[in-house]
Amino acid sequence: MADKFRATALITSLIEIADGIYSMWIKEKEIASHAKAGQFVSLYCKAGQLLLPRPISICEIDPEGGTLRLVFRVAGSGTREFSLLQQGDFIDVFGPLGNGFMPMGKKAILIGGGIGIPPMLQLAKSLECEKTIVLGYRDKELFLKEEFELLGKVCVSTEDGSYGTKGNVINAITENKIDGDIIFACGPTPMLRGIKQFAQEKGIKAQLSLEEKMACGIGACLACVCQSERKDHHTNVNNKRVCKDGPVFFAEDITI
Amino acid sequence: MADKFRATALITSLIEIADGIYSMWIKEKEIASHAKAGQFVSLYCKAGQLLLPRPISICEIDPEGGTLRLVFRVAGSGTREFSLLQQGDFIDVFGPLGNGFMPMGKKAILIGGGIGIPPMLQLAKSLECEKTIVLGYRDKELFLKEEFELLGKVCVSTEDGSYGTKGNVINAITENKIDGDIIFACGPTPMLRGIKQFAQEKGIKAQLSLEEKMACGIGACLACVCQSERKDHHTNVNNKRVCKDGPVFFAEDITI
Amino acid sequence: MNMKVNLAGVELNNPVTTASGTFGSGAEYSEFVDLNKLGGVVTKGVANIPWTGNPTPRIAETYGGMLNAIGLQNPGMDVFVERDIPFLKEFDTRIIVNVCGKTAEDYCEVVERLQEQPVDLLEINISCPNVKEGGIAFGQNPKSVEEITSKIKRIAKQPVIMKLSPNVTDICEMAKAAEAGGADVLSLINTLTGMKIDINKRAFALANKTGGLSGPAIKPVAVRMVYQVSKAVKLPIIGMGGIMNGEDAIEFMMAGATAISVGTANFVNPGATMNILQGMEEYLKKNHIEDINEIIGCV
Amino acid sequence: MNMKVNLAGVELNNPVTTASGTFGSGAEYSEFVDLNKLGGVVTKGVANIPWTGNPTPRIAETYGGMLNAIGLQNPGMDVFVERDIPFLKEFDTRIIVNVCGKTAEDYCEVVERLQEQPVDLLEINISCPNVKEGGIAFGQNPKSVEEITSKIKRIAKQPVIMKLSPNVTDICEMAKAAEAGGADVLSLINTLTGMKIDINKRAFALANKTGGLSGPAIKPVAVRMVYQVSKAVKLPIIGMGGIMNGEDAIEFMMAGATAISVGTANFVNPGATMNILQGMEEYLKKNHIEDINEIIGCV
Ligand SMILES: Cc1cc2nc3c(=O)[nH]c(=O)nc-3n(C[C@H](O)[C@H](O)[C@H](O)COP(=O)(O)OP(=O)(O)OC[C@H]3O[C@@H](n4cnc5c(N)ncnc54)[C@H](O)[C@@H]3O)c2cc1C
Ligand SMILES: Cc1cc2nc3c(=O)[nH]c(=O)nc-3n(C[C@H](O)[C@H](O)[C@H](O)COP(=O)(O)OP(=O)(O)OC[C@H]3O[C@@H](n4cnc5c(N)ncnc54)[C@H](O)[C@@H]3O)c2cc1C
Ligand SMILES: Cc1cc2nc3c(=O)[nH]c(=O)nc-3n(C[C@H](O)[C@H](O)[C@H](O)COP(=O)(O)O)c2cc1C
Ligand SMILES: Cc1cc2nc3c(=O)[nH]c(=O)nc-3n(C[C@H](O)[C@H](O)[C@H](O)COP(=O)(O)O)c2cc1C
Ligand code: FES
Ligand code: FES
Repeated sequence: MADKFRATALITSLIEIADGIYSMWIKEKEIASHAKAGQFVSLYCKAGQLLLPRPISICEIDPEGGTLRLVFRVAGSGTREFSLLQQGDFIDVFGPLGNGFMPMGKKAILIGGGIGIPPMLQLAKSLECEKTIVLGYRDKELFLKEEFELLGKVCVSTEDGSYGTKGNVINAITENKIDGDIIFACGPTPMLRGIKQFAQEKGIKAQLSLEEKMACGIGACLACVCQSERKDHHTNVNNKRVCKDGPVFFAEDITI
Repeated sequence: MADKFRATALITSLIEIADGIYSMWIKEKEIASHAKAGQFVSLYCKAGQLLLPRPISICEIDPEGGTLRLVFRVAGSGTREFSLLQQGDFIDVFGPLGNGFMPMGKKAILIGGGIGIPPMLQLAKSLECEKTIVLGYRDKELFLKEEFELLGKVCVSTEDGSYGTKGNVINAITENKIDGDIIFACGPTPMLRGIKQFAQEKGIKAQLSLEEKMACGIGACLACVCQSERKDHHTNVNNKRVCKDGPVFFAEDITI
Repeated sequence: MNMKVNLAGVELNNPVTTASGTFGSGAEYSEFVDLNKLGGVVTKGVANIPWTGNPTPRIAETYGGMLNAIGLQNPGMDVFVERDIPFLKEFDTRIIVNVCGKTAEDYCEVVERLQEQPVDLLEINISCPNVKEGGIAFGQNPKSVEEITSKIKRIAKQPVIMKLSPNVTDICEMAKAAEAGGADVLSLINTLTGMKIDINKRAFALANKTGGLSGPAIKPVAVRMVYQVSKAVKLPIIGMGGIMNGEDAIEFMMAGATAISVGTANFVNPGATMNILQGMEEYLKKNHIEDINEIIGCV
Repeated sequence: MNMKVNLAGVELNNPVTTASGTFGSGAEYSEFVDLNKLGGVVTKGVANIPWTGNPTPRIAETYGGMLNAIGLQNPGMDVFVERDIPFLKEFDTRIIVNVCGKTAEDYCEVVERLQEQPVDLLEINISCPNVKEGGIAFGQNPKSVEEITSKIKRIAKQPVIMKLSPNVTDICEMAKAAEAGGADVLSLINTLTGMKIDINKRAFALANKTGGLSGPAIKPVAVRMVYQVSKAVKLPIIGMGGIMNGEDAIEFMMAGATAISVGTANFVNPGATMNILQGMEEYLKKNHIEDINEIIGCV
């Protein structure tokens, strides 16, 4: 039974929500009805010279409306192309891909850093338990913050100190004395490394969402591996595939 | 002094005038004010994998309005891309290129075959002398015919005999006993070969517009040569460049 | 319309196979592709023991292509035989096992283990540009091509496909060496060695520095080599390198290929193999060609 | 900001030159490009006597690239010396004459004729894949590379650039042979041999069957070879192969090139060289780099 779909989706809205950061809603019933928080989709470029899919996390899911929200930063030629599309245009998409977050615990800490913030939104919506949301930004372009505030307590860090705690998400957690029994996090690798250590010290579990360059997106090509603590049943070496075994891993299972 | 221009032109209209044949007006003042009948422009594709320019003859020039008309047949991926553009879109263009027809004679025969018909329209408009226009079509998709009828006497041949003389343009000329003191022609090579022979027999001059695959379009790369009867001053061998020395040649100067 | 083709006595339902390393052993793609409709599945390269592969980044995009330096990560023979062969056996398709090794003995060990397995063809990868030992080192010298081919032929129970590297001065010389060594079929081309530099990071885009270039960018080189080799040897050829649609596949067959493999295109569309097969059938229909074999090498 | 670079004692105002064969001798492009702003103009290959070149079609488009088989049509030395050198002499740019021949004697005859000419550098094309004699035949064997290089060096008055072919197993071997022969500079890469088949006509797209692949499709192969050669020899390198914009040019310089050539991009935009130069300058400015020489081989 297929639970991933390659489709051409209608763009129902596309707006710039912060400098170089875009929010796009696409209509794709099958993906919307199968997706869950922490999964991602692959977007395809129209430019003939750009062949590889661009993995983008699912930011929000509206299964009834059959739509998905994707929030992306313009990082290179592919995301630039996406940013120039318009409502009413079509885009090729493949998903939902990856495993997604696994709900657990009673008091969750959700941590998003930079362009790792968007996937935490759907997670915040779908987690029923008590939760604190920690968002790390570069500066005061606080995209999505208000939407998170409707879903739980929000603490913010900014690198330049222009809002909230100056520094990174760990600084914000310490400053606000945030505690919990499970961490969910997505963001740059140094941040995830810090969170892994923090969780270890606190003796709590952490689910971390990783990034790696991808080709197939479904576990066949072995482009996107990360190092795993234990031998993966599939690869038989200490590698896990971010696209298929992840992108979400328990902190103790991976070496980052 | 530059008399060729590489520009991004606005498409002011684009319509299908026969099955797979499109008429496009573009606004490019400089090109429009420098162009003449028998010259061509290079059109560029947006698709990143298609690098080479597509040479398209100039069908009509409106120097006052600063616009040009191009009529093209969908032959492959580049012309397909052009056909999917819309009024208001932009297209990269380079021109005017080539030498164009040289007005001469008192009683001209203008001959266009297939997609060689469009460039004869501007020629018919700009030639002041008496003229007969011979148009060779495949079938009864008689694109542009009515526009030619405003400019002179028109004879038509169709390959399938569905209109006018059955056969080719030479058949139409013979059947209609057309005569003149100069021939201007554009169309497929076998047709041009026939016209060269016909002109020779009649002892009149013929200006033939040739086609060849092009890269630079301005005479630098030597991709587009045809064989010449005499040594070309530029190449010092029996080759002429269709893009620069042509596309229009006197029949006696080239081997086809 | 007949789509069946024959590779050294092994009949494929159609000429479309998957390029090694781009399709795993088919399990992941079986959601999008009916494996029964493939001429054959060529599996990811497998060695006698598990290989970890290269560090990441392992891939980078290039203009109309991509670089990869996976480094032949594989779970080793044992897992492969237990898990992948039984999986593929369930389908009506040919099983073509791609074999890699660091030494001739490594290759032979795998080939020996496969003797009693329900495998249809062996594809010997002597052309991987992304590993320090083995791989391409065997594929760039006619003597070693002939030598390793004949060593493998001596123990192989299945027909042997030698997969050649395009990173050579004279591909025909390598093809002839493989033929002399007893190869039954040739696969070409593997990837062209390339490099990409990230000018903002002033660093190599791949951890391995160099990688293998694949995708439509390399198709003209691949078609040329298929054509040249088809004139130089009598062996059937599996052609690959940038096949994105049915027309590309037809082009390879006209150049002289008996079957084709689809690699990078799978990443652009997981159903690419099916589109390619359909495109080939449409071409034949439109041109009133009854048997795909008619167009092989027809140019 | 310093853009000047040095090739074997010849100073170029900036690293941007034109790739031989894509720019004629500059006259046609001078309408769109201020030749004074180019580091150098590399002219179309010239032989001792006029060459007719190959029949048409001489070019074909491929995915992200093109094939050409012009076959080195050229008007011969006499016309070149009378017409093209005086034309170029009017500009503040380096004159780099690309030389071709069927035999070593042919090359030497041209080089001798150029001894007294106001030419800055000679680029010896031993890598053209589109002619039956000469060309690539000299460039695929280290012995003949060394031999022809030293023959030419014996009579050349200008520094000698050897232009290498990418159609070899080991580019470093060729580079070392050229160095051993006394070459002053290396140019790489020439085109990769490729083929295209028109499946509707069941015919080769080029009259010559094979042609040389150029354009962005081949850039990863070119960057890799520039990098490898820069590590293998001490000679300065002119890098080329698919440079479309300033970033591509910077990538070649980081890989180890001292200057770069722009070929196929001229066909996409006649002003490409100027855009590339501007793009390079912008990169340097943005990254606060004072001297372009700082980034050569910095990766
Ligand atoms: C599981 C996952 C989820 C992601 N979710 C988001 C998201 O929600 N929002 C967002 O803005 N970005 C997200 N990213 C990063 C996003 O994929 C890249 O920014 C994007 O692919 C860049 O493409 P480009 O063409 O603009 O850049 P280019 O640099 O031109 O891309 C060149 C190639 O590198 C790949 N690439 C470049 N950067 C990355 C990266 N960071 N991760 C993986 N591949 C990369 C591209 O996919 C492409 O194949 C995610 C990445 C992964 C792996
Ligand atoms: C001087 C000149 C004037 C022309 N005028 C017209 C015109 O007014 N209307 C019109 O419909 N067509 C005209 N053509 C033909 C037109 O250039 C081709 O049909 C067009 O380039 C096909 O591009 P494509 O991408 O659709 O086809 P593809 O076959 O995909 O093109 C692949 C490559 O081959 C080249 N090519 C293909 N066919 C031709 C051809 N017949 N001549 C030259 N290059 C070709 C393309 O430019 C491209 O580089 C003219 C050609 C020349 C040389
Ligand atoms: C990600 C990736 C992994 C590959 N792994 C292998 C491999 O394990 N063994 C092998 O023989 N070829 C391998 N190849 C080469 C392909 O099988 C094929 O020869 C090449 O990619 C050209 O085809 P394409 O352009 O259709 O991708 C790999 C290619 C890619 C892109
Ligand atoms: C149409 C054409 C003609 C060429 N003629 C020559 C030539 O005469 N001598 C030569 O050394 N290289 C010749 N080349 C090769 C180029 O100089 C250059 O090495 C190659 O095209 C790669 O650069 P590019 O990708 O920027 O085009 C030619 C290339 C093209 C496309
Ligand atoms: S992208 Fe292919 S295995 Fe993950
Ligand atoms: S297209 Fe370059 S010379 Fe005519």
